[in-house]
Amino acid sequence: MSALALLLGCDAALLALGLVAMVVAKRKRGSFFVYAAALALCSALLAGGAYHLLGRQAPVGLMLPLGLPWIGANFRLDALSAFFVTVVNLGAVAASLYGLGYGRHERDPERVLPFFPAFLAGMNLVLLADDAYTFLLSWEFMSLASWALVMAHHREPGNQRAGYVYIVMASFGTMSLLLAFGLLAGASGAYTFQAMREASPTAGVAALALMLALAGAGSKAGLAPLHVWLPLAHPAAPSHVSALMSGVMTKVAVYGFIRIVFDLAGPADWRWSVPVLAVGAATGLIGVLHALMQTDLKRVLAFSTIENIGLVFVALGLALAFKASGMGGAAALAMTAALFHSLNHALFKSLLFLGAGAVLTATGERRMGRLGGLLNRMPVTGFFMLVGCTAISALPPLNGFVSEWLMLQAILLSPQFPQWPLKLLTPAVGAIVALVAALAAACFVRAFGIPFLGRPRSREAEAAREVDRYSLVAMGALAILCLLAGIFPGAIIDTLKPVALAATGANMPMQAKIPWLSIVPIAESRSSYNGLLVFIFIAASATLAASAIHRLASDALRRAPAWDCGFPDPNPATQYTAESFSQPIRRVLGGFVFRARESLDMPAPGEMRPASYHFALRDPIWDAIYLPIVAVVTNLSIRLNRLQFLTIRQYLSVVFGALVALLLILAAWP
Amino acid sequence: MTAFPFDGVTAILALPAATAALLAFLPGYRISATVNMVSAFATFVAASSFFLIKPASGVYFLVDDLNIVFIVLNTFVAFTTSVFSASYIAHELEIGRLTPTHLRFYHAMYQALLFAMNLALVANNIGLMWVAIEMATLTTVAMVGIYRTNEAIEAAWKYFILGSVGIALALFGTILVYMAARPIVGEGLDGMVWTTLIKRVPEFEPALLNLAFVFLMLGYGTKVGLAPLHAWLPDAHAEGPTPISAVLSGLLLNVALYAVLRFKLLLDANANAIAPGPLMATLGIVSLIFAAFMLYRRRDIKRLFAFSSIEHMGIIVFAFGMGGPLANFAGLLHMTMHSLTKSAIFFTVGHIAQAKGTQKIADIRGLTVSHPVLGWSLILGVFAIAGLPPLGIFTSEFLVVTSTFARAPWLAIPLVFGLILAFGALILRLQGMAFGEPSPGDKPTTASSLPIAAHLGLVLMAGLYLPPPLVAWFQHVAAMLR
Amino acid sequence: MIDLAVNLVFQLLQMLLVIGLAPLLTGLVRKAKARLLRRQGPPLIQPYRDLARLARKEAVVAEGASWLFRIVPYLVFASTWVAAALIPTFATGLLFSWSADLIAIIALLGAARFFLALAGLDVGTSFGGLGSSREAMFATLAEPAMIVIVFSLALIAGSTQLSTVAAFMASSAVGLRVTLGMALIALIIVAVAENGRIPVDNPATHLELTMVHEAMILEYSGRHLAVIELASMLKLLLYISLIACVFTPWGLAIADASIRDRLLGAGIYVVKLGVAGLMLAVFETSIAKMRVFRVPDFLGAALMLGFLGALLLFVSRSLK
Amino acid sequence: MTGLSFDVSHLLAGALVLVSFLLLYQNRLFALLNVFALQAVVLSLSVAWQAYVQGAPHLYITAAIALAFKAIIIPVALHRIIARLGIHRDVENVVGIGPTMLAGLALVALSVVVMLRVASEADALAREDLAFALSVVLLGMLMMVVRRNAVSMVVGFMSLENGLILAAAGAKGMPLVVEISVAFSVLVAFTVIGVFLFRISERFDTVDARALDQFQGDRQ
Repeated sequence: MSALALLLGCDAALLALGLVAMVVAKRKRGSFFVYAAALALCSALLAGGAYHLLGRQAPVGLMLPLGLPWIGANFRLDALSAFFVTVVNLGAVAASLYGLGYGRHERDPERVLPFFPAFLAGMNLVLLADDAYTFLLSWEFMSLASWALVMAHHREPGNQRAGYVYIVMASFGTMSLLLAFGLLAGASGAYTFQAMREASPTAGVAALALMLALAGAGSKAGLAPLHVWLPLAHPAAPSHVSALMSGVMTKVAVYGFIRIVFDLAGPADWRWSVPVLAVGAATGLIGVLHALMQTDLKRVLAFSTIENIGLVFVALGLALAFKASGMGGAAALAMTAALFHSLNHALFKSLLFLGAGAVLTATGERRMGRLGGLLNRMPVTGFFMLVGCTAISALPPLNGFVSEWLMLQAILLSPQFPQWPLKLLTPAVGAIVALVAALAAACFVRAFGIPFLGRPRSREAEAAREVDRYSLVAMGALAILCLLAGIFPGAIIDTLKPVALAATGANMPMQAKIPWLSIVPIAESRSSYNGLLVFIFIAASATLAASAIHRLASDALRRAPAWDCGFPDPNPATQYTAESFSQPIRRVLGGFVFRARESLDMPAPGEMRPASYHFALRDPIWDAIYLPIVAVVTNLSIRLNRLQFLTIRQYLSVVFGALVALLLILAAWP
Repeated sequence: MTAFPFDGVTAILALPAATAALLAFLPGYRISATVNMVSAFATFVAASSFFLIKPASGVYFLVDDLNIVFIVLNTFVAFTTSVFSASYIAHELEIGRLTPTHLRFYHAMYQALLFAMNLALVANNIGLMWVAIEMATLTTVAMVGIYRTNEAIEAAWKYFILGSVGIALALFGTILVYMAARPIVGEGLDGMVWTTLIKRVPEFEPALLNLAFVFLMLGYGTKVGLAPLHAWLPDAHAEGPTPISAVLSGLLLNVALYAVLRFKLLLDANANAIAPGPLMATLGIVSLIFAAFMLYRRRDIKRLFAFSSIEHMGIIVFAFGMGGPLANFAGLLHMTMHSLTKSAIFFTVGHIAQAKGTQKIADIRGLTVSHPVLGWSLILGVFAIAGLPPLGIFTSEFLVVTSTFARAPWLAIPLVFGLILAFGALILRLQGMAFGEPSPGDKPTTASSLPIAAHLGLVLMAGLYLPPPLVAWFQHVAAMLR
Repeated sequence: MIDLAVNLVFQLLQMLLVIGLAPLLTGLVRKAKARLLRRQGPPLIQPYRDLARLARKEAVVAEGASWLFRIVPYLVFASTWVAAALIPTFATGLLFSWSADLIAIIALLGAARFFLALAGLDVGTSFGGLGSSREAMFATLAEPAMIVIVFSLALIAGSTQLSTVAAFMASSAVGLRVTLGMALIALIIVAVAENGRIPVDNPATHLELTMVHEAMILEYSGRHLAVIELASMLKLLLYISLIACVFTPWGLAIADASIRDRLLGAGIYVVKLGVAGLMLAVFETSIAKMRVFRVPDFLGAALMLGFLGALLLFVSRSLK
Repeated sequence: MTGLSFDVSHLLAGALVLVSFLLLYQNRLFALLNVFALQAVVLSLSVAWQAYVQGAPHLYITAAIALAFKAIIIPVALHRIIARLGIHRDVENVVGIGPTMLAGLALVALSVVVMLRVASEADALAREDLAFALSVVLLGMLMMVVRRNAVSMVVGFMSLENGLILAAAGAKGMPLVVEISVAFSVLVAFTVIGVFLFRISERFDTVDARALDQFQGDRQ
């Protein structure tokens, strides 16, 4: 039995589990049963994917007599699919494990449990699909299942809107992909991916397919300006589902883009990499700036997802450009960076959302302004969150740094582009990537510092307790993976080799042959990085310094009230808040990005009224694109609606007019 | 040659006709409802027999691969609707919206409508087809107005007038076809027999055919509900009893569509006539986009889905207008799926309206909380109608959009635009109804979820797995439709 | 094998050298500034005494501070030290220099800053938050500027590996370039900002609303403060070394050089540090501190310069 | 077909179009009804002539129906309805008489142009007849569109239907003409009954004067 059959079997079992869950959802141990079963199945899926990827298996295909009857439901497992199956199920295993504990707090289990396994199955099926119909069916099924999960807490304010915006944008994305596949399949309807590969489309078709795939996959991944649904929908779902949506489902979208653009559509002109690069960079910047402005912890994480997706698409755009310019090694490097970052983001974003869920469980709060001091109360969760925040801020020796480092290395190859626009654009993109990374670090200082450090800002935060063991194990596993991926990046790069080879037709240097477990993107004299050594160095020197000082100097410690320049204030409200932390950046960058307006009302000395400070942010993308669309649709529908309240005579006039018009056309017909 | 051979055709015509006569005199609604159901089921069985024994076609009747699809679908939905009707109508009697006399009339008319529709579908004579469709119109007019409220009567009146004008235009088109046929086929009955016409049509005068098609398209298009000829449709759906809404949307529109298709075939076969495809595609797109916009401003749940019917008829007509094996296949599939889905939705909506005591969308909230079965059925139904997988309409929309984009990209853009627009409107309304704090109104309903489950089950199955014989059949018909 | 051992010894030597010299450099700058202001100033070795005094003292930790507060000093110190160890101060191609390139060094400093900013938030005082938030803003502008500078350097030297860059700069292949000048100015601006020197921040101030770095470490005392102070001294040394090795690579011992060359290189390095320290003192005394919200403009200038440098490089290459 | 029979049927068809114009010209309801009765008579003559020419006796039935039903019963019934319901006796125009006549002329021209495109081998009578029938249909519809009163709309509809009967009778050998004319008579009867039953006194649009503007679907 091939790995593919195993994977499909597990997917079918997940779907069946969804049906079972409808029955057992309200039972006492129902939630535990469903998550345990999902955990087992996802572990099997993970094992299957990893086996295929690590074992360098040849692609296998399978056809089931489902779907469109004349082509059947085609499935295929190749390196690219296997990699993403691994990534997806890493997240899925963690989320299921977390669900074992977290699920007990669910008020409406019957609105979560049936859709959770269905969502997992949908994502896995997208990765295995080998024809347009199966792909889109699974794709949209995935959207639907996640929509149902977003709507699980439908009575909370804002969630209905979130679900609505989400599903409409998902529909837009599906339609774009539908058009892309229609283009690639041609008029005769060659919907299998195999037929599309063999069709070798013209450059124009490839370019159009690329743009449609960018819109379609991009809307699911959260590329600006199609990202608006993401920060609404991801936080609305239960936290382990948020982890899946943010950490994993966006990767499925990345997979869709890679599959269409690098595998099916054939080579596009280098010019078409420019929009990908530009959109990616813009997305990264917009995402992280928004993330810095948010005060809801889960929304911060959701916007940060947008940022990371932007970075992935920057790397994908580079891979496209390098590939189109015939620079194989560089293309492989950029592709590896994109894939590596996808993996990393799946790990740390899942970790962070699970952590946010733990905070939510412990305090019932997502607003950072009501949290604080949690590190003392939830030390383990806090530690894992710290690992996640460090990793996502691209700090060595954790994994986030490695993929961004690879990305920058790819960007540094841009002088070799033969095309001037790329030569000039890429360094600018590089600067933006650096800016984004720096802003992300600031963002996560804030996202960790405000809720976990300082003094509790509310009674709920004061009373927080550590969460259950399942949740901690899930977060711990992800944290360890973040560290491992950071200190053994060479192994991962080598694992990605067949994927990058299939996508770009070239390879990075074999990392396993390089001494000391360093990684080398192009050549050792050019650049290299050794995560393990840096990790050991830091650990050793920190230990050395600490022990030296403790041994040779003092190790006495005294607890005392905070000094605070001699003006300690017992009120926790005097602490810096999330809003005040980002105020300098808001003043520097927010003016033109958010049209930020600040107003300060400072009473004159002696006046008794309180001072007040307000600021308002507007999302220019929402204002510039979505509001006009809504306005136009509303306006037109109001105008057209009058047509439904005419008199019968007026309706007859319409019929009469249509008749006369058609007769006139007939009379004028050549 | 027997004009009226005793076989399946006789059965599907005689059964409803006889039942109609019987029901007109049968007191007691319970027994009537049962008779209605049994007869509808028998008709369905008789129609299904066409798959096995295809009756020979004569000058009056014709059973070919095309109309078998329509007949079987029609009789099936008619049967399930009668099951739904039985559980629905009792409640109407309880709350006093209908009297037993009305019910007797209602059941008789129901069967009369089935007779008229079956007649229209099996008619080989284009004149007979016209008569049958007029009859179907009149019976539905009578049923739309059955509640005798001002609104109902106004809706019926509007339907009647617009329908009559449409039917007059269709008649003129029919006469024109005969005029075109007469010099070639000869005078008399032969000039109206479709099977004869289709054989000789390449020799017909193209200008007359063109003119005829304009009239037929507008005439029968009115009954299909294509914008801008649709005005009667929403009110007729909203004000009549819900089973009739289901029948209107699920069946009558199809019958009119069938007539359009028959004449499209004639025109296609004449090389010199204007290709009917572009006109149909244009009307289809216009209907789709227009209905999509209209969906946003609906306050009444039945009107909402009536407009959704206009939208889907637009898609179907567009698909047939595009032609080609893929688009025609998609059109047939879409029509089948739409009939099943839309009638299921109306069944659900009927129960919802009874449970909440209102048809106003704003007063229906939180269904998944207060009535989980109805709420989730509605969600499933709307998802199906909105073209979400893994439900059947997704398959047909997939085929329509992909094949259109490959052949005529500039047409695919408005198509996709309309689809997304309609999707947005439907989901907007759906979310408000299905989620949130439930609105008051918790009357128990004698809901029969069997028809809903049967329809949605079929639709779900079609999205995942289409049986090969069905596919072969549809492909054959699609090839026939060019 | 012996090579390896020699390399290892020199690597360790370099690590000890930087940590040994860092307080001296700070002392030198303070002394020079004092003399420029016609003050006597503390002795050169005063920073060593301060550190020793602080280390011996009892550490006072605010109530409510978490465990993070107590390990941050060591993390900051370790990151900075590792980064400093990776810079070719007096010799290129040291043992560990291949384990990270310039980008990684920047990121290591970023890690140090990240943890310091967290520590600033930990006690929950307004000053700590103020320092963290401003530091975060400066960093968001300094880092891209730094990357653009790296980009220019990588463009010229074909590498981001500092040893390779330094070796290339020391060779005759590199002429005098406008780009290099711009990169130098940009790097100096970034260095000033990163080390919290005037005009961005005043390292000698307390109780002033404009303070940044000092505000973050306000709650630290005793050995913790000592470690953090040492880390910031190291950071100053690191930036000066970085500038020195890239822009004044003269006397740098190239890989596989003899031990004599390396010792000579070390001597020259100390001289370079001294000169740079004096120049810093002169610079700091001759200008005034700027408002916090002028700093973005200051750093933006660095970003622009770095970018312009890269563009000019393209132009000059294409003209060639 | 002889020249004479051709000319006569042509004349009658032309007369029908002329009467249609007369209908458009009327601005009193009773006059309108009288003119309509005239049109029915002309139609009946035309159909009878076709019956005679084609040797199709069943067309006499159609002619008889037209004569009895449309020339006598309906006008009388409508007279009574007008009297009974106290309907305002003026024809309310949406468009003035002048523009209406011009539009009518344009419609006739349009139908002639459309019919002229029919290649010449189709026999001339059918072509001319159809042109006239199409004109009558279009003029009838025009009347429905530009007249506000319920009664004049009914008249317009019936005039439209007269065009259909003319076309059907002119189509030599067409089967089911009688059935169709009967079916249509039923339709017309329903309309008239509807007008009466639902007391559609002035406008076609609302079923009851009291319901005027009260119900508008789900208008918001």
